[in-house]
Amino acid sequence: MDFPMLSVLILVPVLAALVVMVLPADRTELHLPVALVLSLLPVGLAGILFARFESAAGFQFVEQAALIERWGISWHLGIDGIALPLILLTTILIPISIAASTSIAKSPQLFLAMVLLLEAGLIGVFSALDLIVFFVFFEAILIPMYFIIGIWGSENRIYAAIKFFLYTAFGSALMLAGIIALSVLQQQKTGFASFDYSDLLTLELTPGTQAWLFAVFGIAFAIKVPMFPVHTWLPDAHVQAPTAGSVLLAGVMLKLGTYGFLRFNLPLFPDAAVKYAPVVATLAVIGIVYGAAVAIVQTDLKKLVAYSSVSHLGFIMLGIVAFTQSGLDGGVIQMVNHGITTGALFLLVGMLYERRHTKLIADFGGLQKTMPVFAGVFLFSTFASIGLPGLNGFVGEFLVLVGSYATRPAFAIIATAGVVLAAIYLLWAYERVFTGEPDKPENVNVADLNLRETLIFVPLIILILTLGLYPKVLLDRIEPSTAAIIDRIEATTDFVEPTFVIGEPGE
Amino acid sequence: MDFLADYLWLIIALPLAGAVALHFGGKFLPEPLPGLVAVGAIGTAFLIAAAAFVPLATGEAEAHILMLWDWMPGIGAAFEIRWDQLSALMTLIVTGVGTLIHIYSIGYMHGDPRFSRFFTYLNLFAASMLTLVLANNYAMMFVGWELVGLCSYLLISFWFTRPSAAAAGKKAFVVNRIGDFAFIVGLMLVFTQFGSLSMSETVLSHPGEVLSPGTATAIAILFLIGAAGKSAQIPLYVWLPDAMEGPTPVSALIHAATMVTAGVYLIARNAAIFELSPVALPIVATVGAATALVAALIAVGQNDIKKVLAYSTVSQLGYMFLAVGSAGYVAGVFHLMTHAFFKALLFLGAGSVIHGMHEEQDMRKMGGLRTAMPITHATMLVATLAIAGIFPFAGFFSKDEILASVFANGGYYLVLWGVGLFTAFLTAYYMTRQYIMVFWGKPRWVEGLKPHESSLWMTVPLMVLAVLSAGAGFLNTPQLLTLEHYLEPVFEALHPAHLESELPRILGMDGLAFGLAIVSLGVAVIGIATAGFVYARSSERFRQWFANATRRPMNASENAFWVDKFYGKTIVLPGKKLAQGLASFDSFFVDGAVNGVAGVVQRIGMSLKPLQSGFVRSYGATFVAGVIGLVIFFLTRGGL
Amino acid sequence: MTEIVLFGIFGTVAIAGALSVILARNPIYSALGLMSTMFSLAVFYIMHLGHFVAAIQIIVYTGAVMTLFLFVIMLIGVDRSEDTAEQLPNQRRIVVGLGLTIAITTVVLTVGQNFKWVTAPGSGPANWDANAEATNGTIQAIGRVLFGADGAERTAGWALPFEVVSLLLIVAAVGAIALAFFRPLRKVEINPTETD
Amino acid sequence: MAGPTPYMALAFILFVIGATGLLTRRNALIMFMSVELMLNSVNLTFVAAGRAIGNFTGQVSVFFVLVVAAAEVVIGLAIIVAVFQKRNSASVDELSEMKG
Repeated sequence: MDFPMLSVLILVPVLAALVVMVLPADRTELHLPVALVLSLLPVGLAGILFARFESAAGFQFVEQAALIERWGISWHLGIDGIALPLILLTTILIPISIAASTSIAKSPQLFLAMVLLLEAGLIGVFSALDLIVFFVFFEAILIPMYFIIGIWGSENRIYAAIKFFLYTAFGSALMLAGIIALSVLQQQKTGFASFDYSDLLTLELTPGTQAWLFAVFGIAFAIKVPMFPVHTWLPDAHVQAPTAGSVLLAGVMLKLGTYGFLRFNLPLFPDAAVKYAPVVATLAVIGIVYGAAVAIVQTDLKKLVAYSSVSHLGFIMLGIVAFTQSGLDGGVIQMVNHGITTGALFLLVGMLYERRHTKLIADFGGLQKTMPVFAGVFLFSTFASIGLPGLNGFVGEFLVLVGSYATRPAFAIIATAGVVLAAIYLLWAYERVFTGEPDKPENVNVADLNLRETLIFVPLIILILTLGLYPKVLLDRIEPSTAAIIDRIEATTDFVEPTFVIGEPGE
Repeated sequence: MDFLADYLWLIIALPLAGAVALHFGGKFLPEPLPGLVAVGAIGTAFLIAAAAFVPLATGEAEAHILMLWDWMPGIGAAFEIRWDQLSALMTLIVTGVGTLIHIYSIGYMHGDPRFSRFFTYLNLFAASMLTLVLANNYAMMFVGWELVGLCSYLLISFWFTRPSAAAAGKKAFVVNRIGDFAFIVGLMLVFTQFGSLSMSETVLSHPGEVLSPGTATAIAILFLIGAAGKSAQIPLYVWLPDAMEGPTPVSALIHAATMVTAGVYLIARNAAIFELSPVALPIVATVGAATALVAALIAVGQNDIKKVLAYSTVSQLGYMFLAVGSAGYVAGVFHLMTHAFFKALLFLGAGSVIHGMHEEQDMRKMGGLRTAMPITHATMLVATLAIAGIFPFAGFFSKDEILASVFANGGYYLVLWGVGLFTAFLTAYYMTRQYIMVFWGKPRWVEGLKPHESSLWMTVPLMVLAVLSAGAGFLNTPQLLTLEHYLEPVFEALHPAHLESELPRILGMDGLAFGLAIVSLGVAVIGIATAGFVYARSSERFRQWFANATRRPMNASENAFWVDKFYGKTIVLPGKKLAQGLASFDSFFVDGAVNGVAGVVQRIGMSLKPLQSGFVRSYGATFVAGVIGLVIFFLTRGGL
Repeated sequence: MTEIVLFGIFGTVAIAGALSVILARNPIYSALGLMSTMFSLAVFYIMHLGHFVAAIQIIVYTGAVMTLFLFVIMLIGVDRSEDTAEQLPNQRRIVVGLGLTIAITTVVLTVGQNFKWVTAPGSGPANWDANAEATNGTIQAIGRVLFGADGAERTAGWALPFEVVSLLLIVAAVGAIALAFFRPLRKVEINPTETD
Repeated sequence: MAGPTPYMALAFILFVIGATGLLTRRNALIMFMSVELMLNSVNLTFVAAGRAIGNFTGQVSVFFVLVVAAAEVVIGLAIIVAVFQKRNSASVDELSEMKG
């Protein structure tokens, strides 16, 4: 691949942000449409990536250029079947969240530029194959997100923004230490320093080293995911963030953690991964049940969706540490699914907030009568989130459950309880918000979805159905890469993936 | 008719297309066009199914599988249709009864502002139920399984402005989810054992070579819990009575004829696995018998016309469980079919009554309706006799066959047989009670009410169903055994070793079978007679005495033995408390720990604050001190 | 012998000047004390054959810099003598403590530890007089070292640092002008609540 | 009198005197003078050491110190004047807004 697709994909949003910034400040009617149109360019580019992507293991669209040769840092980009879906998800969610940001009153130019910069950072993270480049993007993302929450958030935004920033910065500081340690080990072994992912894969680390490196990387990513018990920044950040912020935070940024686990923790430290997988799985399962249980009693819709994220992300983590084909596949596809469905839910809550200026469940009631289309879309997203088969949420959850049952039956069974709880908290919330008679006067005249808002949901609904009924479009591309990870674990440890031959007794 | 084999997907696709079309275009159509569209969709599906059924029934065609598309190849999940005798029969029931109920709904939902939306949901439900029935893959079956739950949710809370309807819909879905939880775990177990989720590679291809009795028991129990959720068995039956909040056609279609029988279908489909386990079938039978008895006892005390039918449905479903639990699969499926006819008829009749009584559901405010609503009365009478098990109506044959299958197993099953027999008595009793309370006696209507017979949209389906309820029993008379032979390819391989009975499995018209039939008929007659005496023929004084004597049990029955309250106190409330506790744990401890760390850091910072006095000279002094310290340190370390 | 006498005289003057810098109440006396110290140092530079450096010391330090100081003293007011009472608690005690530490350390290091210069070949106290012959503090010699011309002892050259430092001077000049000419555009409000 | 030791000792004494002045006086001008004194003492060590080593590097260093000192004085005095115009005082103790 001669044309540097990925670099261009990173650059386009940055240029778009610049274009948006140089627009005349008083022509406010221009800002959003321009940003929206420009944000569609990456969608097209990602579409080309998707079309040209070959279902095979290994990295594609690779480009490499030395940055600091002495330290072995290079601009090394490339994607595999794990990164591709996430890049697609990012590029799709950005225009959607831009289109949903019409109510931003405070310097909308800056806001849009921040969103576009965030996109560049996210694509960079998912395509970086050099650990320093990865780290730089990983950190760079915090800045636009910090401002998005801190400037355009609601009342308690500063607290939330700082909490968000400190939490993640704490994790990434640990990770930086780990990255440097890896490079030092690399230098000790081969004589030349390198931060290159493919070089570091060849390191044969001792179990002890693996253990603590796994821990520092793991903590950084666990905070990002967020896993129990380091999840408390998430509800605050979500409640305070503006709609676009919540969508991107839940939709893509949380996936940095799970992606990091898949990309680094499993292949780089297979030994420790196998050894500490039960710990991770335990936390994941606690997260599933705990997040769901706490979500039940939330009084704030956004907080409810935020805790549901904790629960759903638990599924992803459980799938990842199952070390089975379907577990990993399910984890990856669940990342995409969660991004779409939770994104949709946050969009809906945001639109509700724009209309009523409250997110408290108790303030609503009977909205299905006044806004039937809205209620329909909400119910649809709710069921996608609950994991109704035929919609996308189920595919990921089911793959994860089946995959993790093979290696960790008890965990899988407990996790299945999350499926029941999800129905309780989401349907209960739906019941309280939408059903009954609209008895509060302010709920009687709430406008239904307008054309713009309806159009926002069209792509999401199409994706939910497509991924629910024909997930093969993604699964085919994901599988070789996840298989490679399992092969690597099997090759370096004594872990053996259970295989199921039809007609033979399992286990 | 072989060309139809490749077009079986139309059976699912047509109602689905109807649902999609009505969803987007329905609001532009005037009444009753959306209803007609929906009827057309499901009616055509029925015709296709019937056409494809004929070669199967005549033996010209074999069961076959139609692969649609791969879903999750990694775990063997795919969309594939299985067209065999069992699924074909189920398809016919679903589309046939479904079509009738669709037609009925055009009349029943007349004037509702969300008329087209109702048919959208009905069509969607039909598509989902057919997905469930036709699936040759557990994953696809689960799609249908959940989608019918979704439709049930949507239709129960169709009148969402009523808080009770919305709550009932949610309750139904959540309770079902508890069953699904077990079902999913069962699927995981199936996959890890077989390496596939396709039925033709798992349950239908010598599962005995793969499964140990222990695993088979585990899978069977998990499936049983799943089935208990969907088919409203103990302990998960509580959602079904509440589900009566939905429009009556919904109760007829979903909560009587089709969806709730999915559990029976599931067990019949997976009979091969159940038989591998030494205990699974007896457990199924026990659950069924217990449910049948308890629900029948509750039905006796109900005063809401639909609630009686709801508990009666639960009871009859228990009967079906009892049947499949006794390895009487054909009897179970047979009863499933006849029940679909007469219970749908009962519900539709009840709907007609409610309609005629202007949304009155309390039987205590009815009475004497037989003249005002002659067609409804006649058809309801047929259905009542059918469910009570009076010869020659359909219920007699199917119920008799169930009791015979149970009896045939001997041993412990004899107890269950007794329970079944007693339940038959109760069924006859409470159905007669209902019939009398609604149609006979003096009118107890609210002032000014003028009951009227329903429109043809509603009465025609009633009459069709009445014919079916009356005659369907002859499909499987003990002598001809048409259904038995038809279903033979599905169940022939099954012969549970541990249910060795001294009696022949299929009872011919020998003396014993005849005797059993007489006994069950007699019990039904006694039940009818008792109810007739108590509610119609007895003197006022006797009725007073009877009411006093049975006040306490009737009160318990009317309140459904306070099971809902019990669940509320033992499960829902503690669950909510636990969630509340976890939420405060989250904000006080987990988040508190984080904020605590931040607080400690802040306090350290505050305590160091005086150092930052703002006086340059203090800083200078500190700086010099630092330099001196460092110099001394390096000098001493350097060992000058 | 001459060196000892000169050292005695000008060393005393230098210390006396230094003490008057920090002890005088009137800044004018401080400035004069500093000037005398600088002058004494210039004498030492000449003794060490740093003629050019000595000249610069007189011209730049004693001349320009100290004139600047005097200007400012006049600008601010000569008669404004500061209150010598110490306001910072413990500041004097700390300074005395630090001084004692330095003194003790020095004594310990020099006397107690048998102090000796670390010397490179061809340098050090032993070659003190020989080096006096070798070095020649002319402008030419310094220029050779500074700019790395041929024939100098070291060809490394300090040209680039020299230019960089000249840049520093320009910046300083610009900064001084900026500070002197531009009034702050708006008064910076200091919010007392934010300092807690 | 051979060797740089006496000069070093003198420079040391001057340095300590300068440091003491810096830490004890509140008048910004005096503090600046103290800094100049310290810089001068360092210059003396450079020159003396340069002679002991036998090259001009020490003297060259003096140049750089001198230039930096000059720059510092220019800016510092400008600041003092600016502050004085605002506060009518040259005491550094009054400039304690950066207090924590």
